[in-house]
Amino acid sequence: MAEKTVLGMDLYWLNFYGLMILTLIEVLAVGANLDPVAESLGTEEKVITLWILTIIAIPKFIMIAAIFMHLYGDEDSGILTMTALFPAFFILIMVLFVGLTHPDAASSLPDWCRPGTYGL
Amino acid sequence: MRSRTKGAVIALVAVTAMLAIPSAQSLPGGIAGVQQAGCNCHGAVPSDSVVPSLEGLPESYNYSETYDITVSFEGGPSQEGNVNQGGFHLWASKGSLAVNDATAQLYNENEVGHTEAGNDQVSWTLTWTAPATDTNVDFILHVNSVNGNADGAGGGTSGDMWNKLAITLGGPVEVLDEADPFVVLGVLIIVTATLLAFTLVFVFYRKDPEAFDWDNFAPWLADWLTTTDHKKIGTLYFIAGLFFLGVGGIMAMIIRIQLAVPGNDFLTQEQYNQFFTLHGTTMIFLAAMPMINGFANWMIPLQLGAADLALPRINAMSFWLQPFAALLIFTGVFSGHGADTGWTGYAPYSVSEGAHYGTTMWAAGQIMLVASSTLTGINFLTTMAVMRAPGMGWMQMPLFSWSILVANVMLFLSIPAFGVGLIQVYLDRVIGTAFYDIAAGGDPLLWSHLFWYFGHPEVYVVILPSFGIISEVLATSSRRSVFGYRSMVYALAGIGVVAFIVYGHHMFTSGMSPTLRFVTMLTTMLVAVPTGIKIFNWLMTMHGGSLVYRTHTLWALGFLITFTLGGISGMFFPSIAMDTHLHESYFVVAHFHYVLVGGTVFGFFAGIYYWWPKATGKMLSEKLGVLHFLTAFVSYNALFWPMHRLGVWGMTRRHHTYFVTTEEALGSLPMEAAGWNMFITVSGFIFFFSNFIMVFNMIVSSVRGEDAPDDPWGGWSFEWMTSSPPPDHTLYKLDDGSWGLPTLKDANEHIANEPGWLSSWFQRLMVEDEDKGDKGEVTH
Amino acid sequence: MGVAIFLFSLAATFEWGEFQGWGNIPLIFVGLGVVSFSLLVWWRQDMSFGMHGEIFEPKSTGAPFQNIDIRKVAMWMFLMSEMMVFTALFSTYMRYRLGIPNCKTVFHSGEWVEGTAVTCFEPAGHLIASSWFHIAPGAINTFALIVSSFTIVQALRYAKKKDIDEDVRRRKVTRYLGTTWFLAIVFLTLKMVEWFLGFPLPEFLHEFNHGDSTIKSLYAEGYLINADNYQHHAFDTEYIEKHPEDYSIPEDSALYAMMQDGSHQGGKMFANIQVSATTFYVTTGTHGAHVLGGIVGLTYMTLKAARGGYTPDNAVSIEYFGLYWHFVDLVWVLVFPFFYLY
Amino acid sequence: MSVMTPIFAGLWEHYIFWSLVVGAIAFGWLFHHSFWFTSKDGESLPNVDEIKLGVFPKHNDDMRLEVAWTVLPFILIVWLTYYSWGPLDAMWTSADGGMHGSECEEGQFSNNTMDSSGAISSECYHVIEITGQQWFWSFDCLELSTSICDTGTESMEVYGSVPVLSLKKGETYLATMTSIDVTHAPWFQHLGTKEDTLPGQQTTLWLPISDSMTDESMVLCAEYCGDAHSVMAAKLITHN
Repeated sequence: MAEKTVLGMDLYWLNFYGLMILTLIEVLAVGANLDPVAESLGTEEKVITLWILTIIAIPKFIMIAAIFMHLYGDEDSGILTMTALFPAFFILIMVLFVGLTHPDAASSLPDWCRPGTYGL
Repeated sequence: MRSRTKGAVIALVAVTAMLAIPSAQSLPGGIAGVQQAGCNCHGAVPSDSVVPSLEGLPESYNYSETYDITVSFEGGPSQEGNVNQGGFHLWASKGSLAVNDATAQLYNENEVGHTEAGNDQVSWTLTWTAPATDTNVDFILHVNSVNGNADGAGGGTSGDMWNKLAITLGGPVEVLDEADPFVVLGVLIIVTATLLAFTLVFVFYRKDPEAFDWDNFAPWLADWLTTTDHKKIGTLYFIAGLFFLGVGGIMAMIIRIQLAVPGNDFLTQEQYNQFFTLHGTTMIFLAAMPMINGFANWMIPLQLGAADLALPRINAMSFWLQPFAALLIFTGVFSGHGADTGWTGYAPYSVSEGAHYGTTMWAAGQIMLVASSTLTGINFLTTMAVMRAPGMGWMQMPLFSWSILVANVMLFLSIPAFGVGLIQVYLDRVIGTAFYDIAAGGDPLLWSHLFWYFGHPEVYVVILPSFGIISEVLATSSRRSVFGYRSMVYALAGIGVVAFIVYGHHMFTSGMSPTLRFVTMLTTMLVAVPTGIKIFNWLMTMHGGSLVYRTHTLWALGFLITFTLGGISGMFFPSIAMDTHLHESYFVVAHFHYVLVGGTVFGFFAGIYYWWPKATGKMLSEKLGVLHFLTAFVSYNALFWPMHRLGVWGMTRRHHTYFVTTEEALGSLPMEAAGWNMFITVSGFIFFFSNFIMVFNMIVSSVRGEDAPDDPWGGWSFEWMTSSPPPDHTLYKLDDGSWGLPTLKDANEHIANEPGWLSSWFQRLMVEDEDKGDKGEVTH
Repeated sequence: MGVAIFLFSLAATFEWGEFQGWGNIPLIFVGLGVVSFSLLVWWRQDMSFGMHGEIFEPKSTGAPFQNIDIRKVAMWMFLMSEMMVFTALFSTYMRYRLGIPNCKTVFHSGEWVEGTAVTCFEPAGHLIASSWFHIAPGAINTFALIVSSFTIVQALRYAKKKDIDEDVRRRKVTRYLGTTWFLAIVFLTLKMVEWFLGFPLPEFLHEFNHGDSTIKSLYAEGYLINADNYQHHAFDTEYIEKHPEDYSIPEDSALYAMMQDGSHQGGKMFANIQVSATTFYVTTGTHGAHVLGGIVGLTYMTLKAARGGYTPDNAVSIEYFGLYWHFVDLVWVLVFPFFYLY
Repeated sequence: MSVMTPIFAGLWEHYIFWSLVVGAIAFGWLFHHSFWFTSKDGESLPNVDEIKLGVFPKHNDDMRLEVAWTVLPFILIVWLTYYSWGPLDAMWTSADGGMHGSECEEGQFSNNTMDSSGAISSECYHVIEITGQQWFWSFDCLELSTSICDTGTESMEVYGSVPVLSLKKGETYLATMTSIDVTHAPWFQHLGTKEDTLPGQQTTLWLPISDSMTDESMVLCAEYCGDAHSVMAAKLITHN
């Protein structure tokens, strides 16, 4: 499994460079002044950075999990991905029930996602 | 051998040291410092050349009589002419002191000391009025004789001497000191511990009477302490579990004494809080969970046909984390500062100064339990996932293994939430982080969320193994295979999943956001369905079978009755309207004791009677077993059923006392509640002592019981194939008489050795098909 | 074997046992000493397994995990429960971040008066993402972890390579494991620098850092667990007037209007940010603890590799450690953006 | 049964009825089977499913039956949820425009009425404040006239000096509650309602006092709050 090569370069080197570049983008996104972009989209800079960070974090997550942790393409990776994903359901419950239910969480989240109060 | 005994000695020293540190640390300066604030500032050591005396006190006082008493002393460096000769400080535990001249001053009703003016004399006069009730009064007098070098040499106190005098005065009627409940608890625990040690030595003696001396006791003991064999660890878990079941039982009895009569003062409020906290924690974490691990450690490798658990050394470690965790949880109890936050330990109180110091230890101890449970969870899941006997697909595992599997999945996915919550409370209390600091915006609901996210799966983890045991016991004793094996497995999995989305019903009235309450109301309604399926399946198993009445069958039927009652009484809570009325009342206490004691403990008793012959090779006596069942079952129902009524009347949980409405005074409960409470206390004691019949039965059977055959009850699963007790390295008698790991044959002709439904689904989903070729289709 | 386990379990509990409150620090070190002693005892036997080639790697027999090493399944089970630990920490962070109003919004809303502390949520990102140099330690840490993930994979690859001779493999594996170990140490030191020490700036970069010569650490900035009257020059109206290029009060904010019509006399806003500091330190601290755990494992493996312990058929233990190490890196991939940058 | 407001009494009866039904089925079935299918000691034990050691026993299941006792309890549960929806709505009406209207102006009375099922509706409601503190309650009638809401203390020989809240029958009150140190929860025993008071947050509780309300009832603390948690009581007096 360690001898696979993709696009001529060795898979691990490629993955390594990919991750480095993505992290660099993240740092740049935060450092750079994004006000002009924010005006164009009508929200302030913080929300933009949040979206950029999440968009970049997801591929990094997948790249590490799939390639470095052999969750893809090996003969035993099928079932191991299942085990890795098994707690996803429980994590989702924890995040929904505990993370987002602060009584006076006046947040911009759409109402369907954040449980409201009965005008109590 | 030398190094091993040295290791054991060091370990003993370490353990005793650990024992000493907490109690020394959490006994804040001793009780003496508070009442006897005598000014022993003159010189460190009381010297007997100063003789204090207290005249004017009668042999025994009569009610609210006033007495003139004179305090005086002789000896020591004081002489007539000095600027000041001496001082005194008198403390009286009851009654009220009074001063009749300027030479003495009154700090408060029971403390008097000398004044500036009265500093240059050797005797002072005061009056004391006796209390109006029968009690023992303690007087503690401090006197110091001063050499008068007030000029400041050594702060004016060098060379002075002081002494102390203590007198106890009884009232007209002799009053016994009421027993301090902690002393009662301590004595009882030490008695049970010595009993345990005695049985340990006795068992060693019985093993081989000639070799009964120290140098083969040490290796035998060391072998037990350092074993990694799943059977020995199972037995260790059992001993720990039963011991703490006894300790938790003792606490329950003391609580019941306190609640027997309205307005009782056997336990003060603070002590009661500690008792119900530790009763809850001990019973769930130190009695039920180890017993589950005991059953699982013993039976899973045997039932799966595996030699031992996947990670034996981690198995040993996760056991040894528990007794030391128990040590930590109990720190501070005997010095009156144990944890008093309830087993749930709600946030703002558990991190406030009001909570006792013991709460930190309670949290630290439970973090260790979290670690131990996670390790056990990993161990069992890996064993079941990878080490099953050939031919045993997922759908061919005995139901007990399935129940342990689902229980452990739930346990080790939910317990980190509890661990994180505990670490937060621990850090808040120790280094002042502000997780639950209200002023800094900390949110108390975060703790209840984290706790109950773990709490509810935890109570299912405690009940599921009993489901497994009952499925095994009922099937074997009615000579039938379990009805609806597949629906039982799906019901187990159903409970496993639903348990996580249902925990909100513990917080219906706790200010949680209403939408969440509504969602958990619907899901809690759902949780009754899988449990209902299981009960109906058990009943159907008995259909057409031929029930053989052994003790374990009696216990299984007892389980069915009490658990169904508990389940039905549990149905009252999902609807928020009902729960607002019943929350935190004794109705809740009745429900969970029905499900916990009636369900889990009855299931464990059934399991003990069922697997005892396999584990020890000796049969238990049926007569004693039936006697134990009858007394326990009757007293159990008499104990917990009236609690439903008390709950509806409005008796609140965690109140150290209650008051009934009499003609003249309005109380919170109707008149009959007092009668019912006394009835509950009496039946509680009967239930407590009925369990000793089982202990006696165990001892008798291991000494004189007749040998047990390999398969006394005619069960089918693998554990009945080995000899009882199974050989050290678990080996199975194969049908050709040789020993080795068994392969499971399957009576259901159509799914013989092809992947079960679940695994074929996995294969189709995950791995490309090019090399899989034929895949047997599953026909029903 | 028995003694090792007994010591190990006693040590683990002793170390836990010593975990009591009010910092009796010396006892904790005694506990840790005993733990490391027992780990050594345990490893010494483990070494013996590897040395004379006896393979102790039972394969799994039951479906669906056909022939996957038992301990790999165990490792994945362990990672599942670790995921839950970090989910719990993230949920706490999310709950408080959404629940408590953000300090900047409170400042701009003008509902504060100088002198009385306002409870608000001050994300660490506000401090760290404010200037390039503050981000530097965090960014280097991320690079360090990614590189260490990469080197551990390389180490595994060479350990498994059949066709190279014994000595080349030993050197290569030791070198790669050594670099991973070194990078982990770098990670922890940089974290300490970021938390407590701060670092001096070389001469030519001064003017980028509006003049002052050192980058203050979070400690110096006052971002502490018990900071209940925390000031930041972004919440100080005089400072903003004097340095318009750094901070500005947005025109459409209520504070701006109140400053204009004089109904708010400005000044310094005191903020009680204990909760935000606690969630930040505890989450990153737990992650740091996991890295520390990794370092303990790494030291053993590097020593074993140095003595040529890894042959192709017992290289799987590197793979298991690799799984754990990638998991720790994975968590950092989530922690870094949401705690440091946002 | 203890004194319960009609809403809960109705719901309670309904739940008791259904639990008796389910109980009868389950126990009837259990006792019948445990006596009917016992093995007569003498005869050899019939092995209906040919259980052999070490062989996974034959499946003994019947899909129709299993589906039956999954669907039937589900229907019962849906019915119970639906049935308890009514009282829940009565308890959780929203503060503006719900069954209790909106806040009463000066001198306006809510004179609530109770319908057949026990749900109380009123024209308007009065707002009062309850604050929980470590081990005593404090009620605050804000600026309501003393005829509608009055507070005081009374020494009960059992609980010592106890705060008293006297409310008017036929009036509906919305209690806005908070706590100063730890969580408490007033449990109005004869109203059968309780709600936690959380430090740092405000929770609300409806107190619809019907005309048939008992004159004197106790208020206990229903959320563990430390040492004197059991003595932290108050008295509710309703006068007309």
